[in-house]
Amino acid sequence: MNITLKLFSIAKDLAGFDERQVQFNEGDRAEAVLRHLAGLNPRFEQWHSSVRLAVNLEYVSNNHPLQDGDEVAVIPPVSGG
Amino acid sequence: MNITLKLFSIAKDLAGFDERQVQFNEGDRAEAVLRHLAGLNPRFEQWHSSVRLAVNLEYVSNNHPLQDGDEVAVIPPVSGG
Amino acid sequence: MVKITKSKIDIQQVIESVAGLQSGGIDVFIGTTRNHSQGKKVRGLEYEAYEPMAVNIMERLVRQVNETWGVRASIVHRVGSVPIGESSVVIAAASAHRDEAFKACRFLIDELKRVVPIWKREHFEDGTVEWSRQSHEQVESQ
Amino acid sequence: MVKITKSKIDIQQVIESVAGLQSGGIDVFIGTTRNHSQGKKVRGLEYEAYEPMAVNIMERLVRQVNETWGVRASIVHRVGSVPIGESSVVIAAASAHRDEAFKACRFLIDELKRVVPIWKREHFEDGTVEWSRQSHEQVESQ
Repeated sequence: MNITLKLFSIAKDLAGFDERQVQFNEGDRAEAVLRHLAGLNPRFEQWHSSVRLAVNLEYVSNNHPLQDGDEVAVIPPVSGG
Repeated sequence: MNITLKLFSIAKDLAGFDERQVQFNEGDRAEAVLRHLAGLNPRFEQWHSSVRLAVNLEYVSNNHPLQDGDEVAVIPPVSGG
Repeated sequence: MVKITKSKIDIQQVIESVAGLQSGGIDVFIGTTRNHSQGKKVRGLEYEAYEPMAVNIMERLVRQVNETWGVRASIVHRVGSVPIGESSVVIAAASAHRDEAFKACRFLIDELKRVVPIWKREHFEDGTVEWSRQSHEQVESQ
Repeated sequence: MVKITKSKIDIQQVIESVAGLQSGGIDVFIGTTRNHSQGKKVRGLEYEAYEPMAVNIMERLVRQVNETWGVRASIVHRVGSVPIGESSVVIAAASAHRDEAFKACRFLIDELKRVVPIWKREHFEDGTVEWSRQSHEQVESQ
């Protein structure tokens, strides 16, 4: 499956990019994105508990099933306002 | 005692004036002002319970003792804002 | 800043009077005149104030929110004729933390409506003119 | 009105976007950038947003206060560099009754800080640059 991965804030800094096309396997859940990022930079591990995931602009749980063409965003703790 | 009487809102309309010098007796309390107004227009009676009195820019109770030169204001229910 | 004015209230100016480099949040309350009251259409409004007493009380309220919550606040109330849709009162409260700004702003408008000697007179479209009694109950219960 | 903008926020325009002849009270919250954070002096700030998602959520929040309290609301958030002392966010909530205006405005800023994907990056005077973690605990507790 082809997924568009979007990273923001600290996640973008840790990965070194803000947007990338990534291939995932049929049946992969959203949490596969977190494993993918941990593979890129081990420091992502300490962020797992505070990062939220969004698929196609909506927050999802970590076991949300991914679909081909999804845009998955990694949302570190927000600090707007 | 010479008292400056100031009237506002509905009290001004009922009395027909907004400011007047009035003579009161030594020892008179603030409530004497309400009796004075009821003498001018009996319709003041129905306002006694909702009107507050202020002496020299401060709210006072009805039994506040008046002094020569006081400015006494009759404050109908306020409606600012 | 505490002010009673016959002119249109400059909201930006009231906000700037409390803003500062230390402020994190500013809560602003704007009271606007409505085109209806008691089920009747309102054509125009005017406010009358016992100015020196109103200013004294508003200054005391502003000091009170500063002492209680560390909030810097301003109150500007318009008097005389106020066209429908324009502001009759603007209150601004600035604080490092938004909770205090909201609390102070709410306290100031509630207290203003309860004790500050200002009165509203409504001119209805049917030709009648009435002093508003909106705060009657609150005053009686004091 | 919901908007994310790179320009200075026009507070008056946000207020006017919710005002109407039916409104009695408007509560406005203004978030301003501060010259200190975590005990350190801040030289500058910038905000980054996941714009389409941030706009979606803010529009949903605005609909929610309309359905819950009958309040007409607007949210404008600035992104990019925001000079110290200028507004990063302006929220306006108009209602016939001030209680609802205050409740809605407070709800909107609290929810914005909890769930809207916008991030603040602080440039400190000592040369360090950090993504703010001010909302860390709230997010974890969801």
